[in-house]
Amino acid sequence: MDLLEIRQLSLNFSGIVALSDVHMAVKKGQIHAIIGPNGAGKTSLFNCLSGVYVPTEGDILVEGKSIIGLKPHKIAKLGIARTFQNIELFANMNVIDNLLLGRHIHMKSGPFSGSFFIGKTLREEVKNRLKVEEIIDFLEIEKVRKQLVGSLPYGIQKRVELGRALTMNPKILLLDEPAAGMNLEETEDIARFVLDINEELGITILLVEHDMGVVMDIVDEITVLDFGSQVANGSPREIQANPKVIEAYLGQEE
Amino acid sequence: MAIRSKTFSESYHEDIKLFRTIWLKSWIGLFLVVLAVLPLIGDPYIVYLINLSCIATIAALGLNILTGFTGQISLGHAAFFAIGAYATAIISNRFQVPFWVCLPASGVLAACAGIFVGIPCLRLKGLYLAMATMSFGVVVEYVVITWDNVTKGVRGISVPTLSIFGYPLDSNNKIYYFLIVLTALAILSAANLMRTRVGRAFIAIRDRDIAASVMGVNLTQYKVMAFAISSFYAGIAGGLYAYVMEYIHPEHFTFLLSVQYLAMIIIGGLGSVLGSVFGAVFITIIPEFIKAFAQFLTLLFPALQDKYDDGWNIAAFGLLIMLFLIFEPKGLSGIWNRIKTCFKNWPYTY
Amino acid sequence: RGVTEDTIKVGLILVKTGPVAALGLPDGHGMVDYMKYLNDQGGVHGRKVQVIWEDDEFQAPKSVAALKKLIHRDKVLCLITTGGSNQTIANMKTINKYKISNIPNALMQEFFDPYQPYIFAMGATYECQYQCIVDYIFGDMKADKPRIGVLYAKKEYGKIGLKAIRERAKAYGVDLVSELVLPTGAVDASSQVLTLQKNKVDYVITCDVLPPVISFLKTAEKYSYKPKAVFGFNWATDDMIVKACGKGAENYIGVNFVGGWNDDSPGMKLVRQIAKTNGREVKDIGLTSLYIHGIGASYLFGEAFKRVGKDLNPDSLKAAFETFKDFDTGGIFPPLTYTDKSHAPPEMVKLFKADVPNNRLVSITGWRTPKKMD
Amino acid sequence: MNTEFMFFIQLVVSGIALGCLYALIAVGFVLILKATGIMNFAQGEVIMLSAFICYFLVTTFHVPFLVAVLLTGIIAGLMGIVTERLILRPMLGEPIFSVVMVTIGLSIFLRSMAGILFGHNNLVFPSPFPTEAVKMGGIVVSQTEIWIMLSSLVLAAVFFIFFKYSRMGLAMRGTADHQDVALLMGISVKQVFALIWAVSFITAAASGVFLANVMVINLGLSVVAIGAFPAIVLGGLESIPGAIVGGLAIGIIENLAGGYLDQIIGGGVKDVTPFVVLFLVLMIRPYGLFGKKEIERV
Amino acid sequence: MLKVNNIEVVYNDVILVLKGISLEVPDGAVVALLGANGAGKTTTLKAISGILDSQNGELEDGQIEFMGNPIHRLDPDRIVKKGITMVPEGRRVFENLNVMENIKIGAHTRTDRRQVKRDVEKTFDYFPVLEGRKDRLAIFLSGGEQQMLVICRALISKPKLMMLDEPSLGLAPLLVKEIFAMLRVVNDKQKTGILLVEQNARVALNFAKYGYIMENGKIVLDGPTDLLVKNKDVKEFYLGVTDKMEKKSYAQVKHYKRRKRWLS
Ligand SMILES: Nc1ncnc2c1ncn2[C@@H]1O[C@H](COP(=O)(O)OP(=O)(O)OP(=O)(O)O)[C@@H](O)[C@H]1O
Ligand SMILES: Nc1ncnc2c1ncn2[C@@H]1O[C@H](COP(=O)(O)OP(=O)(O)OP(=O)(O)O)[C@@H](O)[C@H]1O
Ligand SMILES: [Mg+2]
Ligand SMILES: [Mg+2]
Repeated sequence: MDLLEIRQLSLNFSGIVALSDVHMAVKKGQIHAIIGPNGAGKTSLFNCLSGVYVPTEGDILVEGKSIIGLKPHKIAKLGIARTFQNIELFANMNVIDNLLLGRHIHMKSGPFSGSFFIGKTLREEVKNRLKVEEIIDFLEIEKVRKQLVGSLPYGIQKRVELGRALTMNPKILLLDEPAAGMNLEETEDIARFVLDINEELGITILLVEHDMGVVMDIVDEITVLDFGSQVANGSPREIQANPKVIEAYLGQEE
Repeated sequence: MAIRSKTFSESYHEDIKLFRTIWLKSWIGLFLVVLAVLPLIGDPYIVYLINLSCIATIAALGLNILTGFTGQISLGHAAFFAIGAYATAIISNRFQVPFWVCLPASGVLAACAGIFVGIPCLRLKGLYLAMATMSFGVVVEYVVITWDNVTKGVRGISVPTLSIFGYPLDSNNKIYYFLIVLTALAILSAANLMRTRVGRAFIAIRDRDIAASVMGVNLTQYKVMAFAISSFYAGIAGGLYAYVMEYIHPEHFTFLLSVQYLAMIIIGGLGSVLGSVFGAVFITIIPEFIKAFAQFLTLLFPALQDKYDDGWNIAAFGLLIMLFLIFEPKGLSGIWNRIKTCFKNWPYTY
Repeated sequence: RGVTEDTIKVGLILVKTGPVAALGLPDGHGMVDYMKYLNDQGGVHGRKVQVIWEDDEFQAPKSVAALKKLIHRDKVLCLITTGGSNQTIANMKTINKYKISNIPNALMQEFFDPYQPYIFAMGATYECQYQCIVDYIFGDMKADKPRIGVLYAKKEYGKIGLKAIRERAKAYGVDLVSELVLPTGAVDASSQVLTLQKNKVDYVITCDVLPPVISFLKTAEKYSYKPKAVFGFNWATDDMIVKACGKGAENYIGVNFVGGWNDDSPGMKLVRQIAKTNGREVKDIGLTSLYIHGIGASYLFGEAFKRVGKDLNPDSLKAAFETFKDFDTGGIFPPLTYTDKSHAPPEMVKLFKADVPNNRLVSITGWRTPKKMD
Repeated sequence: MNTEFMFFIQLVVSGIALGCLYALIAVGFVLILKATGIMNFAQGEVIMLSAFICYFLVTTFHVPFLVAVLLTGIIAGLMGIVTERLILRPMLGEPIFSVVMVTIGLSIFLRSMAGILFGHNNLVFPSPFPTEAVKMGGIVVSQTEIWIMLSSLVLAAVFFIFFKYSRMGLAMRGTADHQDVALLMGISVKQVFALIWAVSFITAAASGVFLANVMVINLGLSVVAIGAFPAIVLGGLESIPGAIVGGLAIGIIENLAGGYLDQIIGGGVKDVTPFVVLFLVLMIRPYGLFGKKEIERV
Repeated sequence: MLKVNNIEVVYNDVILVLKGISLEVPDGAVVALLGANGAGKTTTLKAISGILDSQNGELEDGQIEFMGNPIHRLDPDRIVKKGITMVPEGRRVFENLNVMENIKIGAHTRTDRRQVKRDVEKTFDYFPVLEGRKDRLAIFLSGGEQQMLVICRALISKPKLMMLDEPSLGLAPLLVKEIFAMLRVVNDKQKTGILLVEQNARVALNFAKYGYIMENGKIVLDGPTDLLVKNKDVKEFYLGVTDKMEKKSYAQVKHYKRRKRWLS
């Protein structure tokens, strides 16, 4: 069974068609890319997956179970984590707190026990802090641990956002343009992290990216969207040679 | 490996402690001692002002949790405060029950009211929410005035003296200690709450609610919870107010009081526990300071004596709020943080 | 406390700022002016009276703070007044504990019934005032089956007034036709006027302060609604109303427990003289009826100081008040009696009618009490 | 015609008159909200001050009414510019909360200054409008009310057209969205703000002058602005037509509640009804009647 | 045309971000400014367009000249009137205005209303997609469409110098090509000078005649682009090609960490 399956998905905004009849499947353990021109509906698709938008039609199955109509926090519990196209960090918290928020679904303390901060709550905080420190190590952001994220450089913010998604221990990680606005060096770092996450942590990754260098080099499979509908699906090599894709998206190589 | 994780856990535990340095601990100790002996050396006027500040602090903490931390603007805080005050007054009058029943009951009743307002207001944001909560305040005022066979309406209702296990706290100075302890508890628990899971969820909702929900925060649940906690604080503060004043009247809980609480948390610092304390004390005490200063001026220049218009006191208060925010838009907690970093890095300036 | 060889310190808590200051300032000015007058006359037994006036902004917590300050910092002997009812009740315990004699400027039954040892009520209660109004409708105006409507504010005077009128009318065998709220800050009173007009109310009794009553009269004029009479109680009995409404106030009748500014009594002459020496013109004073009230309150304290003699302290002051027996202020107040069992005010009022051409109210009755009903 | 029906019509008509006043006040709020996102809590004080200024111009300085109105408008406009310059410009780029709080401070300051400058007495404006009401088919409207209705509708129309079609109006709407990007478009944000505060204060002055004609002038006048809050929110905060519709709706609702509900429920529901209606409307339309739903994208 | 002379910029009175930057844009030239994240490229552009004030920043030292006149003390709106328009990073459209209004607001400084109308039509020729979305609120546009809109908005003000901050951010490869082709036309026909900040070094160096490379608030390298592309460091760090002129695969860089920094 595929880990994630999207069936005949359509999404309209009062007349504007964002997605129409999209169907695709993501296999467990793969890195799957979605590419397409601007406004093709990639981010909208992610929003449907994480429950921010409710699709007009169609179905989304995670491990065979439909997640249509579920609130975002429920979907998060099912193991879907994501990053955003425009960084959506909690700007007034420091890095540790941002990552700890990622642990929200794995923690239990409520308002009463939280007010006292002894016993179980304390133990829980410390335990999750350990987990967070692991991720911080993994992403090499030890230096900025206690800084407010708002004041961090763009590249580091993107990395923190990635970290926040990782602390959720997801099954599927949705990355929306992780390399946008990055220089070469940072893009390389991100590419490396994506591969590591996939290989070492075994997390399935769904990736939206305009940097064809990254996409073609690291992903296993690509789905191409245009005007909300799917135009192609296949391995990087196939996609690169697909005339439809070249015409709508890649452009002629000069 | 085992050893390593042990030390780690210890260091993280250290890391998240509230009072970390010995300096901080001793300063707080000193402050507590000063508070403890104050009624012995100061006059009842000062003690009374501190009492009022304590009550304001608890209420302001509540509002800061809702508005400062969770980002839900409320202009109806006076209503929850009033509900607490009236609950204490009515319950203790009717059933002659002791404070440890009355106060929690007031808090819980206010919290229920908070939930009652919070749920329909879930979809509202910003000024719309402010106005909706303000409407709730107006309605509560109307109910308190109109439902006079319970609340005694515009005649006001008197409250029995607070007594702890048979020992009546019948003077300012006696109730003072009770208030200080409760306020300290309120501050501590708010500070604790804000650095655990719930508090983080609140801040996340304020900063980016959609992102928070994608991270697994149940927006509905937490927004309503913020309303409940906030109005619980307000309710407790209201109950204490009833005990301190021993007489309450609908006019004590107007829209202006809501604005005053908002002023406290903004001046103190939104989203800062300590800020709420500073703000509450500032707004309560400063007018008296200004008055004292004005009196001092008239002593210096006796010519002023007859001509002095008390309007200047209030004008000065307004001016002070403006100037203060123009120079320190982040509020008193902003100043505080600056002083702290200054101390930390001393003798290096930066 | 508060008494030295040559001074007596007295406190005064009254609102000086904000929207309600229109009520507090003239009252307080009256009190201060009279004490000044007393000092100019040589003081009492060689002592000059020093008045310390604290502004409470009409807020109970501030009023409580002010009283604490006056007692513990300024160490005053007594307060001329603690201001409104709300503030007085909030301060009640402290007043009793520190034996602070005072004259509240609100008129609630609670202040003298049961007996409060340090509160001296001065001025007929709202109940009494409204009873006199209803009496006037049935007695002097000889109304037959009058259709009475009440406009009240949601304040204690409003609610008390409404209840008093309802009961009194009932005693005459009449039910109220309309009971409507007239908010204090009302922009206009259209819905009220229209409702009264529709219900053919011919006697309107207002239980509200001046501005809304003026609004009402003006709106009534607009809709050419002319009831036989419109009544108002002490907070709304002032020449101001005629100046403001002109012809609209033709049918206005007010009731008050102090003399009218234009009365020809010795007391009122004194009041006018004091105002003049302090350079106060009628338009500066604002509500003259309150200025008169203020002077009256200080007058009583002055008299009490005189009666005590040299040995002035809280207890002797209280005792001195309690020797008042039919004490005559020459028309500022009705004659007044306090005993050690009762500090009840004289339940006496005067009625005033609008004199539109001269822009003022003139008294149409002497002091009168509510009729005994059986 | 049946009296019951006439009663209803008369209530509605006077409600409209009252509503126009609310609308005018609301427009003053909305202008600033629209261009700067700030709820100016000192608006009520400006209204009150304008009433006082106009009063003293007419009575003490014997200025003819129309000239006095003009002068009041000019003074208010200058006040707007000064307020913007001294108080709000230093707050550019600061959190909106702090800015709103500054306006609250300003309101405290202004109210108290009004007390100091103009005293606390109740004053009655020598209204220039004839007291004879106009009667049309049994419906009574006072001449003051006719002026109120006309001028608030005209002002609202002017503002609406200004924002929709003029270059400056567009610049203001842009500034409301992003101040710094507006700067990059060559828009002088300072000028925009000064202008908007001046215009808003002038609108407040207009409502102040009208209020002076129908109410007693005292410090309490500033509270009327709170009565206009439901109108602003009902209309949807940033919409001028919304402010008008909101104002009218609240005026009519208030009067009908006064005429009917007060008889049944009693206890002055007239004052609360607008707030209850507001609350209910917000439950159904969280952005008021004309407000734009804030679009949130991630 | 534009001369930036040794400017220093400080944020929040403490953080020195630009440590003496000098650069020059000759008349009608296309100049690229490259550099790592946080190097201070955006800050440089902000300093030129005068909007540092509203960001808690301050120009501490140095001069900026435009067409021979100093402009570093002018208000931003004055600077725009002199003919410098900036396209800020991050697609800052006016979300609550529709597309048409967004473009019109770009012409705020122009007084010739008729001509503006014609120019609007012309810009739509460059971006036909936008014409179809004329009445849609800008917030509803996709990221790419928003990017086109901000460029349109800048074009309509007929600038003498256009500063673009990462115009290719988040754009599809095809669109990147189109936008740069369009910019080339504008540069050729209207002689508009262009100062370009880009992360996509390959495109930028290809497009510009002259390039500056920034690190940590300093210019570390500058020269004509055809020389720059031959520089070894530029090749490695900005173009991602090895000495043998072949692209590295991202899949290969995996565990390979480099610590080398410019001149350090
Ligand atoms: N909340 C919304 N309301 C209305 N329209 C929307 C909304 N969200 C997206 N759209 C529309 O849906 C279409 C797809 O947008 P989306 O953001 O998914 O594009 P994308 O593929 O992510 O493009 P890009 O690569 O530029 O980010 C666009 O035309 C956009 O205007
Ligand atoms: N408003 C600000 N307040 C404080 N520091 C700032 C501010 N804006 C930028 N900085 C800091 O200044 C430095 C330079 O930022 P700048 O935005 O100019 O870099 P950049 O070269 O444009 O980077 P990028 O490629 O990420 O856009 C960064 O370290 C950043 O953190
Ligand atoms: Mg996208
Ligand atoms: Mg940048």
